Amino acid sequence: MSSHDQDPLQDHPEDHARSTPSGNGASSGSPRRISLPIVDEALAATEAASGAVREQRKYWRSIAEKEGSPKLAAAAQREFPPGASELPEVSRRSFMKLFGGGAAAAGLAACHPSDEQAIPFVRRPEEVTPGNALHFATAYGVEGYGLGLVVESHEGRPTKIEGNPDHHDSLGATGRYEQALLQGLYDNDRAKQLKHKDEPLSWHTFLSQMATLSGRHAADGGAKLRFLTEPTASPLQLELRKRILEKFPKAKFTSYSSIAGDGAADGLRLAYGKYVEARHELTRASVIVSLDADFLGEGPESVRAMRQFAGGRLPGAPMNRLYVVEPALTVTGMSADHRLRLRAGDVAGFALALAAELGRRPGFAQLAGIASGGHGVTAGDPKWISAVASDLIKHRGQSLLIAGRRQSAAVHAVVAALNAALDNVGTTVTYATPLLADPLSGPKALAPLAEEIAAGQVDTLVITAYNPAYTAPADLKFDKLLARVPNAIYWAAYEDETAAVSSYVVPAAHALESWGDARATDGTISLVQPLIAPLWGGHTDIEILGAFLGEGDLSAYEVLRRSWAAKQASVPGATGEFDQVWEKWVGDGVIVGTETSPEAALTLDAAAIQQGLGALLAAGPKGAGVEIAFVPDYKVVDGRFANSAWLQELPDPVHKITWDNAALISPAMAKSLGVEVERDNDKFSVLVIEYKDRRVHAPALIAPGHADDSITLALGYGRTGAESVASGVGFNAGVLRGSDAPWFDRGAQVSLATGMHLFGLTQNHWSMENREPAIATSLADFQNPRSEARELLEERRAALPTIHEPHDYSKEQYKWGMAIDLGKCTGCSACIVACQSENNIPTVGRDQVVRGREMQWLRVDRYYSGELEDPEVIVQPLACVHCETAPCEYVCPVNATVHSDEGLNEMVYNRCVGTRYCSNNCPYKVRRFNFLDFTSETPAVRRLGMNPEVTVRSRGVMEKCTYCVQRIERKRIDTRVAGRLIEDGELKTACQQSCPAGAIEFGNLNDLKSRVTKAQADERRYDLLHELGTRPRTAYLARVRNLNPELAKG
Amino acid sequence: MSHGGGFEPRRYVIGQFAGPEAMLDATRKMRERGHKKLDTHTPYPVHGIEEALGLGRAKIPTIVLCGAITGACLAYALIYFMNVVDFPINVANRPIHSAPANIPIMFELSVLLGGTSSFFGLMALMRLPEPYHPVFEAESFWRASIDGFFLSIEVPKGQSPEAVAAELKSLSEVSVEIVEESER
Amino acid sequence: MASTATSASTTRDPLEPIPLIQGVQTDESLNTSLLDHVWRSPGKGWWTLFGLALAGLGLLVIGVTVTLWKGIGMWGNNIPVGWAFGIINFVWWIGIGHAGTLISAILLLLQQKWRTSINRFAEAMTLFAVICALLFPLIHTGRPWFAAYWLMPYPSVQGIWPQFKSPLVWDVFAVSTYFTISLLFWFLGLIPDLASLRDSSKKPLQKTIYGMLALGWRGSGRHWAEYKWAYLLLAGLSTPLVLSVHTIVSFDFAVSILPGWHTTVFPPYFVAGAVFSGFAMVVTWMVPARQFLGLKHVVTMKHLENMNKVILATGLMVSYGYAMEHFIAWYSGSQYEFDEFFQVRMRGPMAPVYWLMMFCNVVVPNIFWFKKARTNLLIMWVAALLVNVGMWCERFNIIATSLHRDFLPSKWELYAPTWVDWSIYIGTIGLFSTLFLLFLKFVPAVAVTEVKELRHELAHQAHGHAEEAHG
Amino acid sequence: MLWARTPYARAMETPVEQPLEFDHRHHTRDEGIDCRYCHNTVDKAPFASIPPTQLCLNCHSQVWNKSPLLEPVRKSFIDNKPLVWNRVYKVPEFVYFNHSIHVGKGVGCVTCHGRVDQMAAVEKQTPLTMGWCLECHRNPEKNLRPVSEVTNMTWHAEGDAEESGRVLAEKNDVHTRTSCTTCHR
Repeated sequence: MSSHDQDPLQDHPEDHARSTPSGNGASSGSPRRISLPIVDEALAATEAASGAVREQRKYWRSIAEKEGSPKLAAAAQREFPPGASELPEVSRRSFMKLFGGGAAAAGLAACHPSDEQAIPFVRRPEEVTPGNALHFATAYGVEGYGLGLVVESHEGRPTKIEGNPDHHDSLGATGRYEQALLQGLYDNDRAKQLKHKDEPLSWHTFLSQMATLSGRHAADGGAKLRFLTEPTASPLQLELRKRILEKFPKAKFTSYSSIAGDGAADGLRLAYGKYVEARHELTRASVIVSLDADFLGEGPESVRAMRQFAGGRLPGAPMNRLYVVEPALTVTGMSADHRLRLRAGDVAGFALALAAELGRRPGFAQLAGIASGGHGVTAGDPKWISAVASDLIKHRGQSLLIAGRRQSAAVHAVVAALNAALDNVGTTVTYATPLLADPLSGPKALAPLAEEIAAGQVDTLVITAYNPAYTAPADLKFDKLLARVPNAIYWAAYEDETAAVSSYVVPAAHALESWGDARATDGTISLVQPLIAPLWGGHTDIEILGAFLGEGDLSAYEVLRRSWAAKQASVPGATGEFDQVWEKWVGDGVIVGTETSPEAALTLDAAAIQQGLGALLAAGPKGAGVEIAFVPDYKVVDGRFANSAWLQELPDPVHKITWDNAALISPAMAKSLGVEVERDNDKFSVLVIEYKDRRVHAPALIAPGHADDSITLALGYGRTGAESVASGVGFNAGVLRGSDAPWFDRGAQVSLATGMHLFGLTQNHWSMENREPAIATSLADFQNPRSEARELLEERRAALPTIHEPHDYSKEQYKWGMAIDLGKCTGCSACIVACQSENNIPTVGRDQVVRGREMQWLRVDRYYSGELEDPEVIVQPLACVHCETAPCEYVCPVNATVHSDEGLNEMVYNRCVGTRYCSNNCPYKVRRFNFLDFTSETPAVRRLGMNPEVTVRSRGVMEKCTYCVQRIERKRIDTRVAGRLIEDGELKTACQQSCPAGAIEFGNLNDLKSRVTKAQADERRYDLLHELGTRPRTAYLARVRNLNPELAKG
Repeated sequence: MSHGGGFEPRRYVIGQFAGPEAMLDATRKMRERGHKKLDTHTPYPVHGIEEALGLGRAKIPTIVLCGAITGACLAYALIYFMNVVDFPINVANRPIHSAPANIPIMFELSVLLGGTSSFFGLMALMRLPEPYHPVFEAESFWRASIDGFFLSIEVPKGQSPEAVAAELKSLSEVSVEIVEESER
Repeated sequence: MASTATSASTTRDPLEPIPLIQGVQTDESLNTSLLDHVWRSPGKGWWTLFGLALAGLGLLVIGVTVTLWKGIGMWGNNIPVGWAFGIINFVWWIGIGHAGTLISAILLLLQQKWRTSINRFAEAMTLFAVICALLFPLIHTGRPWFAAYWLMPYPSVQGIWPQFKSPLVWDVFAVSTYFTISLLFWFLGLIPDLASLRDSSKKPLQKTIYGMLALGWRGSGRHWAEYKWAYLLLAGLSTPLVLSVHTIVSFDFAVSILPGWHTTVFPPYFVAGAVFSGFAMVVTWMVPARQFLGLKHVVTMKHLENMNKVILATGLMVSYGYAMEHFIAWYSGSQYEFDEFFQVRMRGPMAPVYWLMMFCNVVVPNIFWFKKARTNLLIMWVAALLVNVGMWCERFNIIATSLHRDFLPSKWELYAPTWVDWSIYIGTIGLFSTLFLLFLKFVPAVAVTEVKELRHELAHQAHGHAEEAHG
Repeated sequence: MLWARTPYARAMETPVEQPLEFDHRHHTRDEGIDCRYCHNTVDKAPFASIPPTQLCLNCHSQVWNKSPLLEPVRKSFIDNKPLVWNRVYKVPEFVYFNHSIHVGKGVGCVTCHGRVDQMAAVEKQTPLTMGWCLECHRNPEKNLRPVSEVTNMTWHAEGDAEESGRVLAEKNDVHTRTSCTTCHR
């Protein structure tokens, strides 16, 4: 009988990586056994499964069974190259050093060094309770700053990433990239072997070679020693830098990230006479003007910015108003109340025009002067500009202008002037001494180094920056140059383009394997602690820099601890025994009181700006022709996340592209180019883009709301490194990128290439077909009870007639429900990745997405309305809405989807036979089907990161959002054992927990005081497809646009 | 093949007629003369055969009716037990016991049991399959399924087949054969 | 002696302008002529057809193997289009099957004499069509190895049962019942013929085989008495069964809430459609068959014409069904319904299928208003073929087209079948043909017994009339 | 259907070989050690957990520390290679059973695991089929006991078991559910 079909894994409930498909189909056939001692060993080292190790071994054997075919066996061997077998030893040794590495407080379970988990079963660590997860605080950041994280760990295996509520930039939420860290950790393609010119090397040999090297360089003070690092604010990194420069006075450090912009630093320097960095306080801003700034979609401040912005979108309280000026729709642009599409190059014109406009108003004479420095450069619709100007004046002191990272120093300077003139400085924007090691770290910063290399002035180049050979502007030919450096030491996460041309390749320890520290954007320091021993013996950049101080044999842990032991005094309130202080720091994830205060006495030098502008503008991009503008990709950034299938398959927040990048062009431009659209609006002509002597083939994608005569190209694709997921996806827009104009320039030639390109779009349809699934209304309409909008909302929450009495859930302890606020949601899509990670949702690959078989349980629908050239946009997150009278249920022949006593729409994978009838009858189309076997070939190591609380679905089984029922059940059991009820807020779904905007509320509808109950009682509440009488448990809150009466259409 | 075991072979007198009418006529007469175990063998049903053989009302219809009724009741009971009594589950907040949803299966099961009972009931009544039957011994009997019209009379113990044969001959134009069951 | 042109008045039924049986026939002559093709070793034509059929069958095997091995992903289905070829073909085959039952059962109940010469043929067609249909519900599921028995109400150790509100469970009962009853009905009718095969076979092997199948039938009067009733009752049961089966199949759609599915007109309109396509299928096969099997004297032009009349009638019903659908879509005031019919189907990416359907099912049948068309072999054959195509398109429209654009525009997707879809579809046609050709080879394609009986009746009547004429 | 109901098909009532001769009878009956001394996470985690070697040696470093029977244990401890036990109770991989809630609400060990104190080698005593789980989840009363008695192998309700069960259900706030997601997630 079915319920007892044997499954390779079914016989150990204590096996935590439930990594074979559920249900019994998966186990058919007699699996061949091949012994993979290395697999056992290495993974035993990484895994701290509870219970008898036999289960663990059986588990790995069953992996071997899974990979029984020679092909897979070989793959498994590749996963664990020579040297891997000694891993456990390595771990144990470092464990002895790490012992006592800090314990958590602040409601987080006690922390313990990851290495102890290499030897789990003979002595079980105190705090490990089989099957109960632990949480550890750490931090991670893409652009030099650190975002505070809390990582859930099952028996020593990180399984889920959340934000740290105590962290200034996180506030408990995360972005897309942080959620995807797990995939980076358990990635088989990671660099695993330390090499010199492809010769395997042991860490010790490496250290000795580094010793000799640094000895040689010490002779001439490091004249030919160079360091190329990521932009960083890490105190430890800065300290090491300082000490290295003391040892090698002539050595140089260069910070470089291809996505960093230098405009801000230079612009503010022009404005204030020195390098400062801007910090934004959106809570205080009632009028926000973004000049090509995607402050909600990207950047170290974005997570916090979203929370703060969303806070000002409630019609009850005074609402903020967002104006966005940008070429291509961004997450910020989608949330705008008014949007003006302008070529990136014309944004400067807009800034000056705005300054001029304000200059004409009483009290802003100074701005007039500055504007005059622009020598008549102007752009943008005057009516629009004057409306914005009036609005800004009206909200003097509570307005905020933000310039984008792509924009030139000129724009940033003018914006600084505007903010100053509008008295925003000190309230909505403050300026502080830069936290980053180097104020300039963008593509331009790389040029001098390139020259030095070309001139043969570099013998040793230590590269801890991400993949410069790929990301560097094409005209520098950096990959060629690197090959010329005698000792290029590359700290490689993957064997990527740079690794291919570097003489030394040092496998990097993953962020979750490393000790270190980081700063939030307000300067607050977080300690970074490892969650697990380096899976393949990677090393931290700390250790590499240490090698040049003769401290290479010291572990990062030791270096860090020493430096903080020394600095303890400098931290306010950190008194007492260092060990306790340390443990608190590590446990909390933040060191309270380490934030830096903004510069008080700064005076804007208007004259300087006025003089400076001319030169800057002259230097900036000009001329005619088509504009090409580059953006960091929403998914792979500059390529560093390109090997994460989660992110590759994540639909682009705006254009819903998966596994691709595109040349985004406006509908008008498409017409003039003769771009053809085939199939169901997802197959487009390919363009040839020529710029200077460089050319690239790029498939076009028609992007409503894009500026004309401008092409937006996302970076990070067209990878050629040894990364199985990343390679061959999309095209490399970087080949067009020049160091003189790294972000945008005009004068590109565009023509049609032969052939079409089929995109894996998850949403091909732009219009709502007059069905208004996502409701947006203007504040005016919303405040008028008799308006159509209000009537629509009323209608969509009114009680519907029914022939039989609805089931009564009021007697139950819990009645789960959700509310999603479209006013807050920006469409950033962090929730999708969070859901994927929490629920072991497989990725299916490009072809399957093209066929319409993507598996994400949660999707974010994006609709355009109004005219195509300049549409209004609204986004709507949609997962199973748990209808009380669910159409999917009564058509299921086998009771595989039914209702729980608390009104959840349950999906029982192991009962499902896969008729797909439920999906057909689901009006929301939120059910997902395992059309093929998407799970059984998941690499062994990847399975370590799977959520043991969630069954992995087998082929032929339907699945869908469960409201994270595994979290509900665990919390229920814990509270019931403790003999209490689940309190509001202590139970969060994965999407809700990750949401930066706090747009999702989940909880008990029987509790009248719960946040979700209140939300569902809101005036903006409505039910999706209400007229069908499905009684969804998930309610939506309509978006209210705070339109400027002067600009309101019609 | 010993003739032991007290094997009493059944004996038959078999007459072949030119056409159905003659056969019917003879059948009737023979029955009036008190012959009990009569049977006819024709390639297709001949009108008036029941009357000639003096058969009562057919039993099949009753059997089928019972089958059909059982089917309907069984279906309802089955569904009621499974979805209401044994494991009631809240499916989309629909009533646990909803009669309309049961109708299709009730109907199908009644047809199924009705139909099968008519077929297997028939087999039972005809005592088929029965690969061997003494009448097959007759030389020309193979025509019975093609274009022959036969009357077979099982001769009771004590009576001589010859006499019966003679009697049959005296009634109409017919070629008569006497066969005896062979032991198997 | 198969068919002689001169139709003798002896067998002429005054009520029937065209004779149902042509030529002077005796029971024996009928027997020999109708069984002839069983004894004759098959000709080139048969072998070539059989070869093609087997090739088709091969495709089926490949398609099904791939599906079971890799999963439904090998088909074109996706979300939203959860059902496509699988269910389309299922409904299509079931529909075809229905005509057979109707011809033999209903016409029997209505005492239609012309039934006898085609009912065996039609029943066989039903049987094989249902076999093809049965294949799909099973292989279209994600985990057939469970679907095979979890839909059955058996006491499992999980203590969980099927969900009887689901039309799919109704389907299971309906289709399996339908198959069983059709099989019994067909076999019961076959028994006397098997006996005559047994008795007229030359080779001992044939004799034993047919002998076993005949179950020892000896044409006993006592047997005939009950037999006639049983046969009649089975017919009586089959008739409502046919209606119920396609009604229930239509419930799969009508019970849902999907625009284009959620329609009360479905049951009658599906049944009409079934008969429509079924009769078309009979004609498509009968026209060549009577040619090659030399059945012209029993399957006369009159039979074909009658069938064409039925096609015309049911075609009109189907057209009415379409009209209703569209009217209600507009009249209901439901935007989803309206868009479904007037946007998606008429102008959407799958519009061609819609218009092809309209042509084949609404326009084409009307040609049968003309006697010329009804009695012209070529015209009727082409028309019947087109109707089959049209009815397949209808199912495609209802299933795939409705699904691919439903309530939320955000999850609208295209649907495109894969090679596996096609090979399975063509494969079932191969399976059908294979079975059919075997049937034509080994079993009398015409109910010999019943034809003999008919001949006897007609002769009787004619005799009677002749006497009147004299008197 | 019948086959699935035979003890054999359910791997019941067959003692399971173990790597060393561990005798529950001796430890529980003779020494009177409580189940929770070794299976010490049973009341706070999903898993009762099989004890770490260290725990064996808590005692056996003193008593029987020379016994050849215990060689595997010492070996395991010394070269850090865990003991490899053979599992007796298996639930399918898609079933989430949680010991803590059952123990916490007064379901005794013996109810599912039988008289382990009488087993030389442990054997499976209950079918662990869904039907079997449901029986108790539908009416748990007869399987309830005071939480203090959960590890008691010989406890019996004095008086009417049903009645005392009802009282206990009340007292322990027992709230069994048959919703699918109670066990399947």
